[in-house]
Amino acid sequence: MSSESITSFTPVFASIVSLLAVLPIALLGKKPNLREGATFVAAFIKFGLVLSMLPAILAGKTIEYTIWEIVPNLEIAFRVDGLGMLFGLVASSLWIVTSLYSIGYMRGLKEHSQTRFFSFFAVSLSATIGVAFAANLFTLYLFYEMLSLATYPLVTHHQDKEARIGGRTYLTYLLSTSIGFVLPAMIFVYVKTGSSMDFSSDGFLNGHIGATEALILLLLFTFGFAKSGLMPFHSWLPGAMVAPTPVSALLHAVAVVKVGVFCILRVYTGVFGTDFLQSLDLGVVVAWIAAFTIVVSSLIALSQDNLKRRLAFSTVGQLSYIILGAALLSDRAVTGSMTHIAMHAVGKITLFMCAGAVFVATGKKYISQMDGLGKKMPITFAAFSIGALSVIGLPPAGGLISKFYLVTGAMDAGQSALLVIFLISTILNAAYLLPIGYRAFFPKDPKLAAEPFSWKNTQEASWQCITPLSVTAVLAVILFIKPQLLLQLAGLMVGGNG
Amino acid sequence: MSAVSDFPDWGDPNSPANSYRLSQHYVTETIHETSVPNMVTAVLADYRGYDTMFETVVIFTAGIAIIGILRRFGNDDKDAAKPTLYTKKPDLIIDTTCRLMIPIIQLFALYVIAHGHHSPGGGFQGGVIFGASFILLAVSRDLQAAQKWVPEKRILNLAGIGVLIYAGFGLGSLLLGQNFLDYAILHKIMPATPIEARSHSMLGVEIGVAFTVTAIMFSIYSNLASNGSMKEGL
Amino acid sequence: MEIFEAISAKFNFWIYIIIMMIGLYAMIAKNNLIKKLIGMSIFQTAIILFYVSIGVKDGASIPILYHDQVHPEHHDESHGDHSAHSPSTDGHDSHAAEDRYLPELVVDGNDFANPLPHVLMLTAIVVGVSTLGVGLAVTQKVYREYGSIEESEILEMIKSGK
Amino acid sequence: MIEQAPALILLVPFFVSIFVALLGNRFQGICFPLSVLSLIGSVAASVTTLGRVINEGTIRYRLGGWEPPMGIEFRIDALNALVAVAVSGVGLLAAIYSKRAVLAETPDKVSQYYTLFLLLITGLLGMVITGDAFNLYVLLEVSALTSYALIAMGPKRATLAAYKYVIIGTIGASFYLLGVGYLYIKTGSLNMFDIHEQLIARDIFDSPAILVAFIVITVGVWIKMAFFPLHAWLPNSYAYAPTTSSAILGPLMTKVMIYVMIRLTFTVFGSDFAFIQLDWSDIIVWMSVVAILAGSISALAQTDLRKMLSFLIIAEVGYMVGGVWLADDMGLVGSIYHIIADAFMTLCVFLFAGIIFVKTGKRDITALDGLFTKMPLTMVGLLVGAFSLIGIPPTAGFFSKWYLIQGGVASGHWEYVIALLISSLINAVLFFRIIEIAYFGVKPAEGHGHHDSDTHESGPNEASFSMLFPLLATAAALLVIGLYNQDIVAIISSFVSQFNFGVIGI
Amino acid sequence: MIWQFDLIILVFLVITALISLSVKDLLSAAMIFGVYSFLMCLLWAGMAAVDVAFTEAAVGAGVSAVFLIATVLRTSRRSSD
Repeated sequence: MSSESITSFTPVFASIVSLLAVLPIALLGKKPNLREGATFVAAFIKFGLVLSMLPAILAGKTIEYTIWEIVPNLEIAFRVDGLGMLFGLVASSLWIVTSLYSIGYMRGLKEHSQTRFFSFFAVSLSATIGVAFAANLFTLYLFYEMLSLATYPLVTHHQDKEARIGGRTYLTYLLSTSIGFVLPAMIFVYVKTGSSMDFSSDGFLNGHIGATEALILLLLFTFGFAKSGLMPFHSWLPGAMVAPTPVSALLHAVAVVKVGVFCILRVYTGVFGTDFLQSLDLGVVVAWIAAFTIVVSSLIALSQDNLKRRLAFSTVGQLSYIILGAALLSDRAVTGSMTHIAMHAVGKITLFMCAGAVFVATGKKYISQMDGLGKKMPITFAAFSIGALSVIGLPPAGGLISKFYLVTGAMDAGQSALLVIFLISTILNAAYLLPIGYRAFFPKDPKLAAEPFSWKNTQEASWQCITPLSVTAVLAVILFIKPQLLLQLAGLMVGGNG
Repeated sequence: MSAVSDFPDWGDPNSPANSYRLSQHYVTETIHETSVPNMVTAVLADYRGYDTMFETVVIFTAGIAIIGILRRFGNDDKDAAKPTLYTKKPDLIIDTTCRLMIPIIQLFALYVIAHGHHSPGGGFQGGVIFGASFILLAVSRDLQAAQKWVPEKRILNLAGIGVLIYAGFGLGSLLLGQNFLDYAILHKIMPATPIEARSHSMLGVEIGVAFTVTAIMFSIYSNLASNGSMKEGL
Repeated sequence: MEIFEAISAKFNFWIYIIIMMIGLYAMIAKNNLIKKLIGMSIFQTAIILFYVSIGVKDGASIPILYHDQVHPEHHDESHGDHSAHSPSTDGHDSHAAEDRYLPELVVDGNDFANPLPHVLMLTAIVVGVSTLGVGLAVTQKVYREYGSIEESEILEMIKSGK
Repeated sequence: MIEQAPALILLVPFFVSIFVALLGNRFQGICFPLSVLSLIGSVAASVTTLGRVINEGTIRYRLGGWEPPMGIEFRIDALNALVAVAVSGVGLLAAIYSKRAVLAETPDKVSQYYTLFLLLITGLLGMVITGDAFNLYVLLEVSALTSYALIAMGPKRATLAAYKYVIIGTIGASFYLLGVGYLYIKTGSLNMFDIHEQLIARDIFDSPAILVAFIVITVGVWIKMAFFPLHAWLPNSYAYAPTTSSAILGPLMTKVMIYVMIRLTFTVFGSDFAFIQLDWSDIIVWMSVVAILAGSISALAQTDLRKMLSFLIIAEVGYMVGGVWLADDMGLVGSIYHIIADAFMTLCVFLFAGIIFVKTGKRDITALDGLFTKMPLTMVGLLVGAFSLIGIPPTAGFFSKWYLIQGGVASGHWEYVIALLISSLINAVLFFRIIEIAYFGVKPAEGHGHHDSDTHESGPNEASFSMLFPLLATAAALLVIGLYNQDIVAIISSFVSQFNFGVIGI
Repeated sequence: MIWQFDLIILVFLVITALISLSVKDLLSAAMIFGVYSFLMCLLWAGMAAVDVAFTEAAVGAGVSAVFLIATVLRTSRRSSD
């Protein structure tokens, strides 16, 4: 990997631009149009900034900036590399889409406290990008915690009893794991190495700790980043589905959960180093935990009737793919898991936005009520089907690419048994996702089936809702056709030790 | 009960600390450095003058604290606990005796304060005795009678002024460019050599202590005896 | 006889411990608030007794000097021993040896009791009486609020929800 | 005047306290501005001193011009200077807060209140900067007497609590005095540094009297700081005192006692004696583990806001005692840093509790009903304080935990690390309970409520500026202390590095 | 100092301390506490600590006892123990 690095303020600015946007958003609270204008401006600036760094990253460079040495030897520092870039691109681009969507959703439902909503939304994005561009474990942790707290008001937006319980579960899981597991693990690493905990492409723990300690640390980190939804610390995710759908869409399909897996990926590659883990044969342990999660969550998803909850469990399962890929430690598996971050993000956000659009337009939450809705909301359900295909890993959607890499990666790693898992889970995925779209268009009830389709009868949600989900659906297809950019970025990370 | 009961065999208490240079110095050098024959007074008011200043402050604090805790302004006497042994009958013998005794006590108190350099005593002891004379007055007559002499406002002023006198000596030396409470420098504004200045300052300081102690002792008594109302004593 | 000697040599200290234990016991175990304060005073005087006992020297006088207590024959060594500890000389020339008050007077350290513990204990007594005063004031206020100075009764009242 | 700055640290509030006592009855209005001005002066003096200490090393200030050990001296090194800044700073903020609260709670005793308040600060600052063991006792009593009074000025329940505090506080102080007596009998000196030199010169570390002195002093100081089995006096005292009093006592009293413990353990007895010869660190760390857990769990059981916070103080005391006795550099650094951080974060939450009490008249946490809409700025202040107590970056509390845990890991005291983490989690539960109530209201509406508008009845109803300002300033201070922790730690480590523990972390 | 006297006073000290803590009448307790202080003062005078003795005579035997009595009269004279 190229050691060349550029010092630039851009990553910092990319992170804090949305934080700065909070001020105008809060001040313009009385004028919704201007307020959301501010959100958009911030979103586009952010995306532009992230994009502006892309060429340099693709050229094999890294961009660094150190803000502050806060504890001896330990700074708050930013560094953009392939993996960070990939995640940053996904998050910032989807923010634009989601902003549009949330405007439609929030106005459609006339939600209260919209100013607060948009403010914390922006803060969350800051934290997400901060995680993506963090240069060391400490900075990562800082933004990780910030994200947990900033999303709490979003999750509990309704301020009713259900939200209270969901929010309580949410924080209990996230805070207790991060304070209880990650913090001591991090301090242990710090004490053992005495170093700055900068991520490096081949890890920095090698040689500092023994096998037992490494195992304990690995488990602490893996479970500590509970945002990744690995069982048994997954139950916050369905609980958090009480949030308004844009929140679920962006944060729980994209930002929050992806931050969790991103952190785990970072720790595996940047802290332990794949070679070190391989030499200790530790990946297998995590791989099997992930495999277990995949199967179990898929089974649970199958039994859910609430659409958002089903999607939530699906997310739990899909996230474990990513962890599994990382735990397999073969180059292709890691590449697969990195690309899967993007593929799944695009696919799942489509699904969530569809669920939200259905709720806005019809007020329906349960799958059993959606029979025949496809005729009323054709665009929504078309998008939904594409998203489903992507998540399952069928053409013509992007999910296939990443799953392909994961499967071949598993073979590289010699874990043929896991192939069975992939097979089973794919079937299960199909089983819980495909029927929804199918029955929406081809309802069982003959009366509904007999209804003729006509554009005039459609009852789509507002354009602010429909546009974003169409965009992401199209994006899912594009990613299938042209995944090169993602693969290139992922390759940058893996190439170093390949 | 507590840690003290678990004292290990208490080893060697008989080796006194008296041989250390610290106490030797106090004993042998006091006269040279301060010209005060009573070593206790010298150590109290000069070597460890800072301690003593805060000792005065402790008294002062106690006075203010008791006012803060107990004092009731206004007329809400309803829940005041009546003294259980309360008689109003004046007694000729007691009255006369006290009338005779009080001036003598006060005179003695002044002597104790002023002569603290040469004999046992000093501001604190003198102050207590002086305060006791007022207490005696309050006990033998009633609180009102004593209050005529030293009403509450005046008590507080006296106490504050006492502390200020002490601290003023310290501040004086600080303003003259030396460390806080370094009396020797006061010779610049006193008709004395530096060493005598120490002695004189000590006297001044003792007077300050006496003011405070007198005032506060009586203040504590009158608050305690009247349950904070300052109206009727015992 | 040896044991007796040992005890009599230290009995001050033994008795101070006894008194201290009495005081401590009263502070913790007594039920009456005023009794507790009496215990507190006893406890403090015990400590004062301990300090004063430190300062005792066999055959030493009270630590007050009279001008006839001069021992010119000791002048040299005594003077030489201690001049090093005279007050800091930086900044005050006035403290130089020739300016000493009554330079011909030399005091033998063993003739006088140690004044330092006495000074400390003056302070401690003052602190003791202040604490007693404050304690009594608080007691009166407790009585004003609860109408009792028995701890158990007051706790009863609090429990019964007043 | 720079030469005199060390003395001015406490002389300014001291003089002003007397003026307040003299003039306050007649001109009630001047109490507040005088107090604030004097504390500003004190802060300035202590900051100046800190600057000098950093540049020049230890400052020795001889009172009365006498050479120690004859006279009393201030001996200010990095540790005291830092603690003095924290104490005077906390005092200043609490004083500003007092303006309205005093008028609300003890309206007829304003001048007494301010006098006692300033004397308390004087006593605490004196304890911090003095270099004389007996002088420390005197100042301990000054601060103790004032705090008895400040507590007893409160309503009904406070008086009994104050009485208990009088008794237990006196036992603690007397134990300390006794220990000093033992030291004096063996060394003949009262100056802390001189005692240490004498201990070495006479080589009497083996003497049982020194051992007893150590035990007695430590137990005395533990009583004063409410270390767990000896904490009985604290919760009721702080919970029922006037809010202004608990706002100043809660943050400072225990912290200063911890400073005293560190000072005595390291400067007087020396780390060799305390850690190598006695080798009790395991036991004491376990005790602190128990203290942390007991404090946190008791806090969970409380519904009274200030009582809950009082139990948290007990847990925090456990942190610091444990941190010191980890016998590790980072542990000690963490403890000292935590003294400062905890002073401010306790102040923050107690100010919050005070504001709530003054505004609503309720002590219960139900008083917080829907507070986010009613008093948003106050809640911001609380959030920072709460995050700090939980240990969320970048607040000060996170970094103190960071150092403490680092010390625990490095010295292999895993039980301590685990206790810290559990306590953080309990703090999280506690404060999110508060935040939930403030955010959702006591009884949240069933189902999807609150559509169409911001349905909370009344608009913002903030506390007055003089209450809000200190709260927000404290919150800001917490962030600053957190962000600049490295500079603070650098100062601390210049103190810590004198003691050679096995591990050098910095 | 004559240690026999010393011993006698010390023994009396212990006795008065015990009595003042055990009598049920608080007024008597206060008075006996005064006696205790006075004995203490004697003891210190014997130990050449005149200043301390003087102070104790004024404070312990005098003012403290008066304070105690004042409080006893203002509250309750009976004690349960």
